[in-house]
Amino acid sequence: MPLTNRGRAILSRVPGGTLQSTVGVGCEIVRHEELCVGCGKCATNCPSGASERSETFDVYQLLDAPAGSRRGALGDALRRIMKHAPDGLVEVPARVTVLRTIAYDGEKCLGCGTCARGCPADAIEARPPKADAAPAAEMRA
Amino acid sequence: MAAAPAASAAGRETGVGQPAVAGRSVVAFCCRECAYAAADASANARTSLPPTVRLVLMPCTGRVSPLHLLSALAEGADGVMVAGCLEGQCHYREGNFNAIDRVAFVQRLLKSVGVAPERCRMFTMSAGEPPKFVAAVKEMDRVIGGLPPLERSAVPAVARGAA
Amino acid sequence: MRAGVFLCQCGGNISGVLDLDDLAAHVRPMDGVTTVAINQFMCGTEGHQMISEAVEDRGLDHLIVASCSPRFQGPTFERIARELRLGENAVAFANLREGCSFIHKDQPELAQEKAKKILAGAIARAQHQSDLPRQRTFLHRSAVVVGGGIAGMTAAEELAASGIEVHMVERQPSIGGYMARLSKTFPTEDCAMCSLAPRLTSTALEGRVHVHTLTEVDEISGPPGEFSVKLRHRPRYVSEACVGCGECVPVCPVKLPNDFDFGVSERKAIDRQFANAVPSTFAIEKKGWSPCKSACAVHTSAQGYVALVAAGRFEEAYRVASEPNPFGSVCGRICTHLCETACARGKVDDPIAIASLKRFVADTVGPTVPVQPAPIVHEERVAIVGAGPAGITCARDLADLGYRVTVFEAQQVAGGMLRTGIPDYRLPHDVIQREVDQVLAKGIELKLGRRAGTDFTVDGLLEDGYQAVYLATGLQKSAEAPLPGDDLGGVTRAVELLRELNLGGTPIVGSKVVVIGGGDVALDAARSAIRLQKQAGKEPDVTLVYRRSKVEMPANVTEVEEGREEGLTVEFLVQPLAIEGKGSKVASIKLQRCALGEPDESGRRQPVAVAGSEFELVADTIVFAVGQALVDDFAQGCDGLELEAGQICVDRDTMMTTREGVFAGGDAAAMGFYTAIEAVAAGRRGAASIHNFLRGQRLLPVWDDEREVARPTEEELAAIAIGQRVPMQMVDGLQRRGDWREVSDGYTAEQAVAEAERCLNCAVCSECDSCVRACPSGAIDWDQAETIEGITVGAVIIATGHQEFDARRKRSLGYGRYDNVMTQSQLARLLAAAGPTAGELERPSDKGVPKNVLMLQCVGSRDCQSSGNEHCSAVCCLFATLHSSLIKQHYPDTEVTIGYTDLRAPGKAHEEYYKLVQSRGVRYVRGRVSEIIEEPDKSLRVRLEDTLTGRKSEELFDLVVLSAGLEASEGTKDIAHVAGLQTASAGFIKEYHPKLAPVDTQRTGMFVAGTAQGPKNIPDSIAQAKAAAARAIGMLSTGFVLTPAQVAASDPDVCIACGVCETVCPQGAVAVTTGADAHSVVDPNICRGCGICNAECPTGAIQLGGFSDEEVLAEATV
Amino acid sequence: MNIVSKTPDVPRVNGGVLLFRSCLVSAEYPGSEAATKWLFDRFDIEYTVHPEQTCCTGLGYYSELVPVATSVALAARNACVAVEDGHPTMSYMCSTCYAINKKARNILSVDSYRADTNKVLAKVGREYTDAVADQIQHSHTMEILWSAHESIPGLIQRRLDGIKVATHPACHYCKVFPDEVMGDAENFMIPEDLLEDTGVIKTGLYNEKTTHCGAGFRQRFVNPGIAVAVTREKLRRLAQEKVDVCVHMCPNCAIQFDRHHSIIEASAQERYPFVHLHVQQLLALALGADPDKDCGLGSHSQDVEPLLERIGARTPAVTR
Repeated sequence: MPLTNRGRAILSRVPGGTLQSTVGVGCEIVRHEELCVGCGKCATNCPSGASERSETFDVYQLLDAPAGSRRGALGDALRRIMKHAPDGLVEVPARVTVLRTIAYDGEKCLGCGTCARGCPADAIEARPPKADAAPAAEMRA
Repeated sequence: MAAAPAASAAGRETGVGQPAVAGRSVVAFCCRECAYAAADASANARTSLPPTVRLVLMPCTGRVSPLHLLSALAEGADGVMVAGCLEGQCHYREGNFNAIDRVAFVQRLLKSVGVAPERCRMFTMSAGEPPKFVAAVKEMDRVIGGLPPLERSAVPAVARGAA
Repeated sequence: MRAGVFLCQCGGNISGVLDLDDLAAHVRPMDGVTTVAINQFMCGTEGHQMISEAVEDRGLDHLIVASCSPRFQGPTFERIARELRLGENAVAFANLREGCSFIHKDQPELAQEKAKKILAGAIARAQHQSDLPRQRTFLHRSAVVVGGGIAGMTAAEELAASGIEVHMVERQPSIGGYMARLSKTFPTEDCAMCSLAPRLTSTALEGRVHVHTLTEVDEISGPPGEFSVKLRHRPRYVSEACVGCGECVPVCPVKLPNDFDFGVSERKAIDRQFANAVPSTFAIEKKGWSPCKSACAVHTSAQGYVALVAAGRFEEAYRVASEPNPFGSVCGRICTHLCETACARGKVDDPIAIASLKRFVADTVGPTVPVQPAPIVHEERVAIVGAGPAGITCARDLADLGYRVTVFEAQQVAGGMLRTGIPDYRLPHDVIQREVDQVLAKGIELKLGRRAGTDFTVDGLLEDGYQAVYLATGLQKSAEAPLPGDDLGGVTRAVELLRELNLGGTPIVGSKVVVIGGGDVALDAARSAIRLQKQAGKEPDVTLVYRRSKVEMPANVTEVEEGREEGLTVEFLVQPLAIEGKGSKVASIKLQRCALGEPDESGRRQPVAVAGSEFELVADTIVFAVGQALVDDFAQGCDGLELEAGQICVDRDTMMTTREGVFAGGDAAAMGFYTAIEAVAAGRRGAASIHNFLRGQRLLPVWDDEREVARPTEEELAAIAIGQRVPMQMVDGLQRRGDWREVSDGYTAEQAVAEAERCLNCAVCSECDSCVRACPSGAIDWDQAETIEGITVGAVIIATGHQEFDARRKRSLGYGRYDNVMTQSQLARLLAAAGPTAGELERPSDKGVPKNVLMLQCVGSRDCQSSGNEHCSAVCCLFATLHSSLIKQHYPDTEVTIGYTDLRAPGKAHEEYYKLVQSRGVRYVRGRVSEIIEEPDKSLRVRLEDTLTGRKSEELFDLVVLSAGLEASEGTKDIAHVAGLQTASAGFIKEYHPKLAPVDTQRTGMFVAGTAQGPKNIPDSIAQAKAAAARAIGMLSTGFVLTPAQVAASDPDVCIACGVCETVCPQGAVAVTTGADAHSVVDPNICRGCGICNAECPTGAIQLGGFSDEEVLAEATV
Repeated sequence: MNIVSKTPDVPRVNGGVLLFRSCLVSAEYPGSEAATKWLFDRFDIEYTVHPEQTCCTGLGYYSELVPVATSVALAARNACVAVEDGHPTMSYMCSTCYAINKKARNILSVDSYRADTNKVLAKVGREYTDAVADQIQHSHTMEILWSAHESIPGLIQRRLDGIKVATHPACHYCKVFPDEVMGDAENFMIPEDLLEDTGVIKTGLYNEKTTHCGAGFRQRFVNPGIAVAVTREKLRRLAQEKVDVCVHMCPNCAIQFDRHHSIIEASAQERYPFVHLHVQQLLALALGADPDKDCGLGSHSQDVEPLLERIGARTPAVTR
């Protein structure tokens, strides 16, 4: 399934970005965590609760963030003093709002694309549904 | 890679006025209402302190962000310290609560990348408790003194400020 | 950057440890450093001079000051920078003294290294410092003081003294607040009013203080210095003309508990809270119309005359009752009394017998009222066709308006259906005649036996010079209900039967009568048939047949019961099929049972026949009473008059028929129910319309504009003891069926008063007009309405005060259940010389002087249970001590005991006063009481434990006074919500800083004073009021307000409108706009510059002035 | 003017109830348990009586014979039993069981104490886990009955019109956890509200309503004089209110009143013309239960026959 123009534009800014695709009735949501700035708008806008602010933070999101961004600056600083690659997720205290990973649950996702449209950092891509992939019966299951 | 400091620093007690281990530097983000006031009060009493700690004035510890803490470490500080008001006494009501959570978060970040979390510590004191400020500075000096200097890789300096 | 580095020796404090020349050499080559200078005292005049010259000569744009802590001399150098036009944020500090030389004296070399780092940090910071714009708001030299108590008045006076316009907003009818309700004040025992009265008068006289009473603040918006405040003025219903003479109070019949006296006394609906109230005008509490008034077709002030009856003032009650309705005695007997159905008392037990009370008043007072002919004012002549309730009422009103009126009546007697349709036992004919005569006595000409359409025509009248005609003919014949066999002998119609009976005839009825129908007419026909049978010596045997059920029956339910008592049998859900005859006479009637189906469009459920339920009743007389119909022969002589479905077509607003100048009303042109009271209402509307028509303008309203209906709340209804209506004597059922005398002879005076006292005074003011008539200066003005006023002020001072803890929440102490348990505030009113008992201490149960008084402290205060407050209310110990001292001096042999937890007397001379009162014999017991028990003789059994001696005792007291603590008043909670201020425990407004800013609030320009901020005594409240005023004066005196430099600001292009800043800001200073280019906006007047938002912002769009990320990172990472 | 407040409605409990057997109920007033079961059946509330549920140690603990650790361990074990059996809603017939189990719940919320308790439970192969802590629900039988009170009007067989009823509020229910009381802790009304539909006259708040029954666990045995004096004071207050039945929600109070009623009348030479019943017994009677078989009135010391005659409880009830 060829990438959309928008998908191609996003991928161009992400040298080693990984693609996580999900099967949903609507379009296929692809999240580029490294571009996420942590503002949480996708979580608040999501009608089905598929995206939610989690209680943990994946430190890689700092290291892989684009150079100019705020998380990029954090990543650079961390990269200079780190002894080894981050081991696992970090527990986030209550009052730290922005440095949280968005937990995305493919099962709950309706594929409506609201998160993609609302994402200020263009970190979420909503690919049109794969017409041939799922026969109608299965679609309605 | 053994992240923990080689020699436990417990053995060395830095007495008053004893020359500290040279070469260590700590950046202390102090809130203007309580910590900096306590610092001024202890200085006016001519209490001598190890020179490792350098104060940066902040309106409130609520202003300190993880970017400041990590950038300070990345640019030469062996340790960072946040000193604010006692809980419930914050002049801006809840700035210190934010600082406590952010320092805890930075500690966990450091731990996950093998850096000793004690390099980043939060202290709370009232403007009327200079001894608490003195103790905090001595504690940081003792702990950071016990740790080896923080090695930094040669990646270019951190991008100054936001894009 | 062209920066100057200025190193200060600080008289050796710095230069004694650090080598300044070495530092100077170190920084001179740094990028952006233009000049370096050293001085012994940079903060002194010499230093100031050096800086100015350097800025002048070298064109510097930044100063880097290496001296003492910025918290110490920082402001000095910032002011210098401002004077030298370098703007805001042009100075960077290197703290070489407290930051280096003072604390590293013993390590000069290391100190030198550190000093270089500190200097480098300051220089790096300076590179990133940019000017900070400060918005300038021009100040309105005015303020609003919310709350008119001692604190509010003090603050207002201070503000006015310095030339500031003040708007004082007070929710009560008068200013004075809680202090006006106290007797004496501690510790000096001087009377509260004596110190308050001068302040009241000076506030009233002070030209700059505009007092708005009965007013509340609805909204406060805009920046400090330019607050726009919306005031809601509630109507006082008394105009400025009121001179405060008080003539209105004694005549007002409505009594209710006086909340100014905390319920220990009663007040009237019109009242002034205390003698020297400001303003001195009285105020009426009016909640709109009572349910009875709004339900009545002519909107009689029913609550008005009921209240007057309760006060025993029957003449005035008659005036109120008869003003809208000339047929008081008639309606008192036969009205459908919708007022009683709507009566709120109905939810508690029985509704008030409003109709019977009207009957009592009209019967006793009516006949005694002399009636003179009304003066003729207009030359037009009006003709009225029909002397029924509508026609007579219309005639009366037109006569009062000064018209010459002539009434034409077809029958030989006036009264219409009242006279011919209703039998004597229910409505005696002499009663009707009396009330008609009283109307005719106004000079109205009545022509009997003149039927329109035959003896004269409407056109004829208009030609004879009558300018207007009012058709009030009513429905004079029975409606047709065809039924097989209805032409047999013995079948009659109710209207005609009753007419014959009421015009003196004795219609013949058989020995077995069946009446068909469910209205009042059917019932009257049936009960009259019983009397006719009895009169003819026959055993009464009458059956009423109605096709629906009792609930749908239009007839008055009590009359169905009265009929049954007289032997009437009533069959519900039965409808006639056919009448069987023997020869030409009726023999029996075939009937059928039915059930109720779905409601038709009129909402009434349609009867549906039940198959096979036919049955037969032997009968020799059948009476049809299924409705009335129009006798329309008057229509021939009036061309252009349109009729439709048996009614005259009438325009709803002008009551005019399709023929110019011809009006109509009553049953013939019904607008609502076909009842007597609706006919009277139609008569009034007719008169008003004719007046407007003849005068050519709208002088009188045809329809009243209804006020909002005032109903007691569920809680108030639940608190009323359940009783029942005062019964009215009825002649015994079997005995009364034999004669035509009236079934009951109404209330006696005592019964009427007793029944009237059950009224709940729903609307408080009952619009009974007594005050309007009593007021010498005509100041009562019912047309006042609620108004909204917008004002713009520079500052807001909140002094909305406190309220007493509701002691009912401490159930086991019995307040609100036992008679002799009261609170200190109630005791204050009893001891007050100007109070309800003029200072005499009366025990509520028997008004005697109590021999043994107990006062309990900390009721609702210092209480960790959820039913109390945790805080100490500060004033109760002294309040109780004061009152016990007053009691001991006034009644030496009364024992006073105070049960306390800790006797707190912290103020000046308070401890001495406590010792003095102890010497006066007041017994202090350290112990709290868990339960109070009321003995049958209303004395109070209390188990006391003296925790100091451990002795327990059980004692009887005549009176227990609870020292209930202080909570924020409703006004305080409301203004906190309206002004967006945070509140602390028990609703008190949270001061900005408990120690450093006790009278500021978290919003700039808003200050708080007095008990609105927390429990305190009068001197502290006054001190806070003066402080708040000083703060406001300080702010307003500069003429303009600069927003602070150190506030956050957001860059719309970088901001992604995620709203994180809005959620984390503790001050609520940030808001995210909506729409396509949404971004966050910071209100510089509310932002306090803590920087939490800057730290959380995911893109760094929001930066704190003076501490932006660039500046901080520069200084921290050097 | 007495404050006669009404208890607010609560969501109905339909099942998962473990009827927590009480020592005093089983020993002294088995009828109270029988009536409770009879009512649960009528209200279709699914419940069970679990053989492994053991003593709540209340009597011992409040008489300072049983250390708190023991009580907490047993409470934890009972909780495990209930949750494992799928009946996590405990229905305590005795207020002492109610209070001590809630106290144990609070103690077990502290990790260190829970760890010590779990060490003990490990010996019998049980563990008080977070899951147990979340599911276990401590309710008094009054609360369970009140949750199903809508179905009472439809089941009434014998009207109790004109019978004045007063509540003796159980201290361990109302005073140990006042904020968790269903209704007003200082004026507990569930017993009278449950009986309201049967036509009784409610008494509401009366003098010394919150005074305790005098039992005080060991006071009854250590200072019998004082205990009985307090009971007499309470009997006088109830007599002043002219009640016909004083209803109880705890066997301990029932014992103190029912057993000592006639003794106090004799010693004080005063008449207190009313009887003491458990709320469940009176409610069951109104719904047509048999006085002996379903309510076990035989085990009462007071003569309840006049009351039974008055409400026609001796004639067999018309079955529904």
